[in-house]
Formats: sequence, structure tokens, C-alpha cells
Amino acid sequence: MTLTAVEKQALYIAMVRSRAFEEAAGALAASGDIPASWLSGIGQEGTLGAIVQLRADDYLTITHRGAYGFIGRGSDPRRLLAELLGKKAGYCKGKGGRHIADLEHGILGKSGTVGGHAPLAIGVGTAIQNWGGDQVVLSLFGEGTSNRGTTHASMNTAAVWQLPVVWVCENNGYVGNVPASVYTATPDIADMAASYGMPGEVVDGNDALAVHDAARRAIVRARSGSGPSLLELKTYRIRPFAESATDVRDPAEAVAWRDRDPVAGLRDRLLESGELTLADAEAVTAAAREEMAAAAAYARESPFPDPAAAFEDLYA
Amino acid sequence: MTLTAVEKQALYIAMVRSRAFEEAAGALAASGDIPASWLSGIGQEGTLGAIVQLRADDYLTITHRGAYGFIGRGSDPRRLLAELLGKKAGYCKGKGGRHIADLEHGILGKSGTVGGHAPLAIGVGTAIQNWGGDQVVLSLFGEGTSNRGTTHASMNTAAVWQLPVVWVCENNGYVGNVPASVYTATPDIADMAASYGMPGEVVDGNDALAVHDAARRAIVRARSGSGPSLLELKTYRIRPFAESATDVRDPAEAVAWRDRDPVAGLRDRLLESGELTLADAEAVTAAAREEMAAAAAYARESPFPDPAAAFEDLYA
Amino acid sequence: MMRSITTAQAMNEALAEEMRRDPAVYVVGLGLYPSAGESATSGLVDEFGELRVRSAPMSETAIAGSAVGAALVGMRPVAELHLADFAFNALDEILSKSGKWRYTHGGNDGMKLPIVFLEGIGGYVAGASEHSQSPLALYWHFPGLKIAVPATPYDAKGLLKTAVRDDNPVMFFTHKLGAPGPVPDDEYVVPFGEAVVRRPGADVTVVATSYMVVLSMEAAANLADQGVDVEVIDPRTLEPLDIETIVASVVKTGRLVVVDEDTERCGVGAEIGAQVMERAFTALRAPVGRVANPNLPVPYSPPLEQAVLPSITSIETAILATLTN
Amino acid sequence: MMRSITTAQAMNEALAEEMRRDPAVYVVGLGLYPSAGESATSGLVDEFGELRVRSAPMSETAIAGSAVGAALVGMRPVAELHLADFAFNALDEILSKSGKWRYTHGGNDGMKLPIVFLEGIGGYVAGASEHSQSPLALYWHFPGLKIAVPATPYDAKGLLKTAVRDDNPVMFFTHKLGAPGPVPDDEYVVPFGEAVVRRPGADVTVVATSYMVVLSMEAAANLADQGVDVEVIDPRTLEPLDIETIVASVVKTGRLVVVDEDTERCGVGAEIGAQVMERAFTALRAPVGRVANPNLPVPYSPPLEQAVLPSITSIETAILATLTN
Ligand SMILES: Cc1ncc(C[n+]2csc(CCOP(=O)(O)OP(=O)(O)O)c2C)c(N)n1
Ligand SMILES: Cc1ncc(C[n+]2csc(CCOP(=O)(O)OP(=O)(O)O)c2C)c(N)n1
Ligand SMILES: [Mg+2]
Ligand SMILES: [Mg+2]
Repeated sequence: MTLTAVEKQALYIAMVRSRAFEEAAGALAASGDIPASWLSGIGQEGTLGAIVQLRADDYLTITHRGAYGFIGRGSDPRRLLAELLGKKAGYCKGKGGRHIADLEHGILGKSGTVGGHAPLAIGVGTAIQNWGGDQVVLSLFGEGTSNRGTTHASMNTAAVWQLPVVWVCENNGYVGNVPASVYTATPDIADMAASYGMPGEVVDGNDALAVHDAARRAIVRARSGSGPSLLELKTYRIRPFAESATDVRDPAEAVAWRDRDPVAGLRDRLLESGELTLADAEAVTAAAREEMAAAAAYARESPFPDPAAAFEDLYA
Repeated sequence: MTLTAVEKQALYIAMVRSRAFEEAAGALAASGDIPASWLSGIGQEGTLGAIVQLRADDYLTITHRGAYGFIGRGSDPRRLLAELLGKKAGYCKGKGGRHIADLEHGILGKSGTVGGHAPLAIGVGTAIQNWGGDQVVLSLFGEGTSNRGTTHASMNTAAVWQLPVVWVCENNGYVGNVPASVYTATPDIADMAASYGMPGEVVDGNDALAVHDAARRAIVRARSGSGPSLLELKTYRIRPFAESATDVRDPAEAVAWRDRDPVAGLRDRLLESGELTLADAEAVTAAAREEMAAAAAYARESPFPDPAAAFEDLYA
Repeated sequence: MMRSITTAQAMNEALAEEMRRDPAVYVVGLGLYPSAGESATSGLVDEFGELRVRSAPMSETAIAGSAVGAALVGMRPVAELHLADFAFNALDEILSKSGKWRYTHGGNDGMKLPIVFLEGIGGYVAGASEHSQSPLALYWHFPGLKIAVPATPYDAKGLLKTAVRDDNPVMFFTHKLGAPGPVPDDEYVVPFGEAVVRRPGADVTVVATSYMVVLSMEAAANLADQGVDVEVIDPRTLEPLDIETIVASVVKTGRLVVVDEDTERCGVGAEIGAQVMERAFTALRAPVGRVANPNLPVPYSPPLEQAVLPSITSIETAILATLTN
Repeated sequence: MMRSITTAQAMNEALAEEMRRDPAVYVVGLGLYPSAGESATSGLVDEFGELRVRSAPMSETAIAGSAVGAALVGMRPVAELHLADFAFNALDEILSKSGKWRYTHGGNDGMKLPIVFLEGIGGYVAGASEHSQSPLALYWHFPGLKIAVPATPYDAKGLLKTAVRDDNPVMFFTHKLGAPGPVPDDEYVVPFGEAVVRRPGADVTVVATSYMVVLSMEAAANLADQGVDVEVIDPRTLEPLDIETIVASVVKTGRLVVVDEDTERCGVGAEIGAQVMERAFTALRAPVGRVANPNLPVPYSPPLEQAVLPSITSIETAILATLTN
């Protein structure tokens, strides 16, 4: 199934908005407005190829990195940035910071432990199955996170119960400054799928259309009740592990991967095929930057919560 | 490499002694001498094909089931049974019960949580590697236990570090009364090996010679520094999950598996090949029964620990 | 009508009733079918099917974590973790993904986590160090969890129904021991945060939960023969804790002993003692007594286990000590 | 000679010295090389190589559990778990496979578990609920672990060397905050179980560990201006606890406040309060004050975090409250 021009444009817009959001967040981290740090997803926006095709009633579990999950699902950048700045108007009233939930858009919160989301994903799959619904849950994780026991136990359970989960490993080759060869024994995380008798596929994660295509198959499979799949997106994190961290990776790597920038890559292909004009491309970027600048201003001007709010929200 | 007649006889003797131990322990459980219960390994003695070829300085991590690990390594049945009866003369002075350690024979203790041993095994492998030794650690686990995150994280780590660990999954098809299809998505646990780029092999677990052969290859590999392997022994537990538990499995299954009894199976083959005489076989069985009866008597007559001993042994 | 049934039967009834009442309620745990022998989940699969009585792979992490995910999207899971000892494998899921999750996310969009975690506790059965623990303080220490510790089949049923209906994660602990007891035929619930005075008395207040109530009642009966009048209070839930009832009793008796099967350090006795000191300092005529495991793993051998876990004798001794102080 | 160095540098020195002294000592943890920035393990790989400075796959379970296995066969592992929040994934390994293992096995054949678990603790850095915890009571509650909680680079170095040489599992907690401090060039160790009186005083005893010592010293200085003479005691290790020094102080002052960054319920304050009550009931002239996290996850936003975690002001208020009581 090929995408229509409109669908491709929508995907491109999501990627550009995500990139612009990341840049705004990075700037707010650099200026000290974000009291903690920011873990940039720049370079990994190809994952949006999978995310944008979720239905409004589908679910997504995110990782610690980037904001494309939120942007792709339709979350409000103003409330996202307000949360990162610890403001009352944030999605979690300032209590969560990077730990953001947007239940309205099917994003159930962020675990502080990486790999904490996988067991939650099978719970969402359980609910869908019990209701007899045809939603899916897309569950992201890093290749380092594949090491954790939660990943294994959750994939196994999803396979045994034939849950509508699409597992998406974003393999950016590093845990912090440590290269993958130091913590995974095989080059492909997709190999894990064999343990659970489910399809496993390696995809060029920087080719958003390739990601879209592979994810479509996995989503169709999950939606039709045929069970989980595992996609591994090979990609690269352009920024340091966190904005506050020092990068000791070989800079030549980043240079090479910049040439394969997923956002620019899709733009060039759409320009070439005529599905996007240069003027449109520029307008999209300008609009996204403006939107995110406004969101940043909103977040900065927004008030901090009252200290008394610290004593609310523990119990429902 | 084929086994000499003497080696085969030694293996057979270990299996017979193990079976006799199990029968003695089962009787002590039935009579109430064991204050808790006993998890019988009857039917799974084929695993001794792997265990008996360990060197005196190798290590073994056991499971919650059976005693063949101890018997195969040379532990004293009297102290084993004394421990199961909570007596002072036991390997753990009565503090452990089924949780037995015999450091002298390279058995480091028993975890109350299944799957608790796998991380310990990679620690032992770490030590061997750091010392530059050529020992191996053989690590047993059930197929149900393969579900746990510890199993995955430990196998992955062993593979990344190329540790001298031989993983041996005893697949007896059940977790309690629940058949494997309810908790594992593929029929073969050996498939997990692919995730870690290590060899994985399915073996007839009731054929002790086949187990010996497969384990030999894995042990040689580990000893030579080439890293871990995974063996899956297909077998069956003849007794209920625990002596205190009710068995709701189809009795026809046990009947079929009894025909494939690993102890009788090896005996018949050795009789056929002339490597064992009927008289020898009978003598071996009689001696084992006598040994275990004496051990049971020793354990029963042995004193309980003084209550004051409860306050010792917390810290070294 | 009253019948005498076991705690497991009482819980089984509670689960069946709640599952009939609300289709969002389901049970997930290890080896839930086919089962032999009586447990809180026995037979439920026959009425409710395999989707609502989910036999899970052998991973406490998956069982507890999946409950969180399902709760977040509107289900009401009951996660059967078997023994508290095994649940150590799921503490990130229970402590951080359940207890702290709502607060962390500021209650986003009315977030709720209606989960019941079932855990068996207790020793006295030669279970040794990893099948005998009662780690109540572990859970009470962390924020966001409610904690039910029934001592009778009646309370087990009534509190479990309340737990299932609560919109927050509830740790539900049941002891391996305990006698059958009267349970009405008619439906009822037991609210959280309401202690029961199991035995009124004037001389010393004893606070105990779960199986410790049984031992404390026996100790109190023995001491009554010696003319010591013990009041035994069973809080039934630790979180919320009915501290008012406890404080009122201590104001009356001036003396308090907390009996707890868990290890003593940073335990239930320390906390209840601290709260009582904060609220009724001048009423206390003796230091708060603590009867608990003296910070040891539970040993296997029966004479050792008896030496480590609270006993009728050690409770009596502690009560008498507060009187001579 | 003294230099002023950070806690991370002090720990780095301790590890290097101990690794030189004893080839059985090795470090294992997540992402130990290549690293950027200063940590307790920085640069060790250059001197000791990749076998003794093991970069592990991303599993706290594997890191902690492998340390147990290696310790059982004669190694002396230092397991770097990064943050206490992440170590929830390894609690079965730490609580049951380390703390209880020796006792469970009756000390079989002289079994020893010389392991150091390094965990970062503490808030005040907008880390939110899962990067800010200080779960000291969690570990103190369970048997068999020793617990070091240094407040200064000096103690961090000296206690870490003692920890590495101890034949038992030691939980070693260091706070995210803390200033550089003087550390001698010459080798030294700090023994376990010896409290330090950070500031002598006659009116109230304050017990604090780790970063809470810093805040308590400031509170004490402020109150000194108001004529309140506060004694600040830093136990340095919770297990073993130097209760004698604390009790002697309370016998002198009659008043005790325990300052603890961890959640209050079943916390360090409850335990120290209970022990003091048991040993010096008549000396106590006011209820033991507890300054701690009021049983909430640590919120992200700085004003909220300030409201939840102990502050100089909240410590002063608690001290004054014990005086008016
Ligand atoms: C259980 C746990 N251990 C460690 C950490 C610290 N940590 C945060 S992100 C991260 C790296 C994860 O690597 P990967 O899954 O490859 O994701 P990436 O950062 O590369 O996107 C680590 C180790 C954590 N948050 N949780
Ligand atoms: C973490 C944990 N969960 C549950 C249990 C209870 N339990 C003891 S043995 C066992 C079955 C394990 O199945 P398997 O690994 O197949 O071994 P088998 O009993 O079949 O030999 C279970 C679930 C446990 N001991 N530890
Ligand atoms: Mg990565
Ligand atoms: Mg099995």
C-alpha cells in the first residue's frame, strides 16, 4: 500500500514539527529554563513513520528520548514545554517534568526506569483484547533497553497471549557513550523475535517511508488479532545522550549520519517526486518554528505551581 | 568422543543413587519428617549426563527441583537429608531446608525465587574469566523459568562477555499443572539462543548419553574461552509439582514417559551392550537404596539445632 | 445467614461477586488454571473464561506491570503474585509504576490505577527465608499504595471487595495460616481505615494485624488469667491507618505493644510507635514495645523459626515488660 | 597533607587503592567506559583493564546478581547501580540473594558475600519521582546488609575502603549534592558503626546522614543565633548503628529530631526514635521529631520539590517544636 501525497505531507509535517520542538526544548535546556536536562531525539524522527498511522483510539508507550511520540499523536507543545519547565500548565502540573502522560492521546506516562513501559504495554494489550476492540499499542524502546528483563518477559507474554502490540526498537547504537557491541551480543535486536515466534524485521529507521511501510504490516497484523511483531529501526542519535552530557563518540559518525537526516531525507524525496514544493517545505518549517517559539514563550511565562499543590494528586 | 564403559557405569551409578535419594526424600516428605514439602526430580535424572562430567573445580547452579545436582557432584546424602529435616547436621545447619549450598562441591546455594540463579552464574563466570581459569559453570533452569527476565538478562550478559557458562534448560513441559503452551510462545526454549548469538540445541533429556554428548560440546566450548551455549533437555516430571501438591495432568502422559525412564533406559542400553551385567545393575540399585536408607536414618536421628543458633550466621 | 469458610473461599467469593458486578474486573497471575486445591482464584475460569482469568507466563514483572497498563486504560486488574517473597521481582512495577505513577503525572486527565495486588505472607510453615516473609513495612514505606491486612475470612472478603472498588493500587496481604470463620451470605463490604477492637481492655494496648491478631488474642487470654487486661486492636488496613482508635486506646491504657511478623527495623511497630508518640506523648507510661522478627531471615528448621518469629510467649513477655517499666 | 576533592574523586581514589591492594576487587556497572565527566569509576579502566572494570549490559539484575555469584567464589565486587531508583530492578538480588543468602545457607563452608553496592540518592535536582529517591529504610528494613551513608568526601573515601574490605554486602549511598572537602593524602579507613558529633550542643540532639547533615548544620547555625544549642550527630553507617552515641546525646539534651530525606513512614526517624525510646524513655522530654519526606513521590518542579523535601527551615521548625513541647 503506497501512501498518498497528502499522507506523506502529513508525515513530513509531523517530522518537521517534532524537530522544531526538539530544537526549542534544547534551547530551553541550554538556557537553564528546564531545571533538569533534556534527552534529544534529533535524528530519530523516522520513528514518526510508525507513529503517525496510529488511530486516535490507539495507544503509544514512549521512551525517555525525544518528543516525537507526543508530537505525532497530537499533544499540545505548549503544555509539553510548560511541563518540562515545571509549570502548573504542564501536562502533569509540573510534577512530572520529562515524565509526561497525555491520556487523551493514548500516552500513558513515562517510566523513570528504561524498560518500564514494556509491561505496561502488555497490560494495554490485555485491555484491548478483553474489550474485543481492534486498537493496537505501539511500544517503543531503545536497543540498550532490550537488555532488560522487562523487555523479554513482556514480549514473551505478548506472544503467548497474542496481544495487539507492535514492539518498536529504536536502535541508535549507543547507551550513553557506550557502543552497542559492549552490551548486545548480536547486531540485530530483531533476532529476539524468534524466541517468541513472532515476526521480527530490521528497518532503516532514518527512512520514514520504510518505517511507515514495515509498521503498517505490523499494525495490520496486530489489529486483526494475529498478535505482536518486532520492528528494529536502525538509527542514530545526533545529540549527546542528554543535553547536559559530554559526547565522546567519534564526531565523524554524527557527520555521516547527518547526511542521512530523516527529516531532510523525506523532504528531498517529496521534492523530487513533486509531492512537495520548495515553498511548501519552507512554509512548513517556518510555521513549525513559529509554533514552537510561541510554545516556549508560553511555557516561560506560565506560572509555577503553588507549593501547596505538592500535597495533591497522590490518590484518585 | 565416546564414553568408556567405566564412564558409562559411573553415570549410571549417579543416576541410580539420585533416584534412590529422591525416593528416600519422597518417603520422608510423606511421613511428615520433612516439615515443608519436597519437589521431586524423578524422571529428570538424564540431566546427570551433563553434571557428571564437570570437573571438581567447576561450578553448578541448581534449581528448586530434585537432588541430582548434589548427588552428581558428590555431596553427602546424610547432610542433604539432615538439612531437609531441619537438623543441625545439615549443610545449612537446618536454616535452609530445600535451600542447600555445598560450596565444597561448587554448588553455591538455592534461590527461593526461580530464575534467581542465572545472574549468580554469570558472576561465577566473571570470576573464572578474571582469574584466567578454565573452569565452567553449568546453570540449570526450568522452561517456565525461561520466562523470567533474569534468564534473558543473564544469557545476554554471558554472551556479551563470552563467559564460560553452559545454560541447561530442563523442559519438563509444565509449571505446576499448567502446560508450557500457556506460558511459552514457541515449543523450543533453545530458540532463545539466537538472540544472543550462541549455540542452542534441543536434546532428548531422558537419554543421558545424548545429554552427555551435547553437554560435552558445550563444556569444551566454554572451557576453551569460546563462550556460552544453551542446551534444552526435553523431559518430564513423573511426580506432582511437589509431593504436597495434587496432580491434575493427564495420567496417560506419565505412563508414556515412564516407558522412557532415563534410569531404566540407560540400564537397558548398558545391559544390551554388555557394559553392565544384570548382577551389577542389581547391586548398584541395592547399594544405593541401602546408602539412602542409612542417610534417612541418620537424618531422622540427628538432633535439631539449638534455638539460640537462630541468632548466628547472619554476617560473616 | 452465616457460614464458616476459609480466607481463600471468602476471597474467592469476593472476586466472583466483583467480577459479576463489573466487567472491567479481571484476574491475572501465575498458574491460575488448571489448578488443584482451593485458592482465591479456584474455579473462576469456569464462570469468567480465560480472558478474565489470565494464566500468565512466569514473570511477576509481567503480571504486575500488565496490571498497571490495563488499569491505566480502564480495567480493574487483580494481580495474583502468590507470595510476597516472589513479588520482589516486581517492585519497580509496584512501587514506581503503581504507587507513584498518578502523582508523578499530576493525575493527568483523571488518571486512576485501580489495581489489587494479592500477596501471601507469613511463616510458621518451614518455608525458609524466601517463602516466609511478611514485608508490610516495605510497602508502607513507599507512597501511593493502600494496604489491607485482613485477620479473618470476614475481613478478607469485605476488604477485598473494597479493594477491587478502590481507584488506587491496593496491596492485599493474606497469611498462610488462619482458621475458617463466619462469613454472612449477604453481600457486605468492609471499609478501609476502620480498626476493630478485637478485645477491650484497660491495662495495655496491643496492635496487631493478620495472623498476629490470632497470637495476640491468645496471649491476651493467658494474661487475663493473671489479671492483666489487654486491649487488642486490629487496624485491618495500614494505609489508611485508623490512628485515632489506637491513640484513644493508648490514652486510656498508657501502654502500647505492637506485634508484627515482619522484621523489626523500620517496621510497623516503629511507625505506629512514632505516630503514637507524636500524638499522645504524655499518655505513654512506658516505651512502646515491639514484638517482631529480630531482623533475621526466617530460618527453616521449626525450632529456629519459633525462636525468630513472634510467639504467644514473646507477646506475653513484651506486654508484661511494658507493665513493669 | 590535605587536599579538597569531591566525593566522586574520593571514591575514585578509594576504589583505585583497593583494586591495587587486592586483585579480587573489581567494579561492574552500566556504562563504565568510555565515560565522560567525573565519577567514582572514571579512568579506572585505564589502569585495571576491562575485566576488572566491567561495562555491563543494561540490566541492574545482571549487575547485582553477577556480583553475588562472583563474591560467592572469592571475588570482591563493587556493583555500580547508578541510582537507587534503578536498583528497584535488582531488589531480589540485593535483598534475598545478598542480604539473606549467608544466613539461609547457615554460613555453609564459611560462605562470604563481600559485595559493595553503590547507589546514588537524593533530590533537589529536579530529578522527579524516579531519579530522586533516598530509600534508606528499604534496605535497613531487611536483614543482612550493612549500610554506609557518608556525608563528606573524607567519609566517602574512608567508608568505601572499609566497605570493600568487609566480608558482607554493603549498601553504599552517595548523594547527588555535596561540596568538595578535605581528604588526606595518606591512606586511612573509616570504621563502620562510629558516629561523629558534627556539632556539640546542649539543647536538642539532631541525627542526620548524607546531605541532611549539611542542611542540619545550617539549621543549627541559624538557631545558635537564637540561642538554641543544637548537637548534630552523623551516624555515618546505619547498619551497624552507633546507637550509644545517640542515646548519650539524648540523655544529655532530652530532645531528639531525626532528619531524613527518605519518606517518613517506617523510615529512619521512626526506627531511631523507637530505639531511643526503648533505651532512654525517661530522658525524653518531648516526642521525637521527624523531618522527612511526608510520604510523597518527589515532584519535579522546584517549588514543589522544596515543599516536599527537608529544608533548613523545616528542620529549624522541627527543632523549635521539640523545645516548646
Ligand atoms: C533501569 C534503568 N537503568 C538505567 C537508567 C539510566 N538510563 C537512562 S537512559 C539510558 C540509556 C538507554 O539506552 P537505550 O535503550 O539504547 O536508549 P537511548 O538512550 O540510546 O535512546 C540509561 C542507561 C534508567 N533510566 N533506568
Ligand atoms: C519468582 C518466583 N515465582 C514463582 C515461584 C513459585 N514456583 C516455584 S517452582 C515454580 C515452577 C517453575 O517452573 P519450571 O521452571 O518449568 O520448573 P519445574 O517446576 O517445572 O521443574 C514456580 C512457579 C518462585 N519460586 N519464584
Ligand atoms: Mg540506544
Ligand atoms: Mg517445567
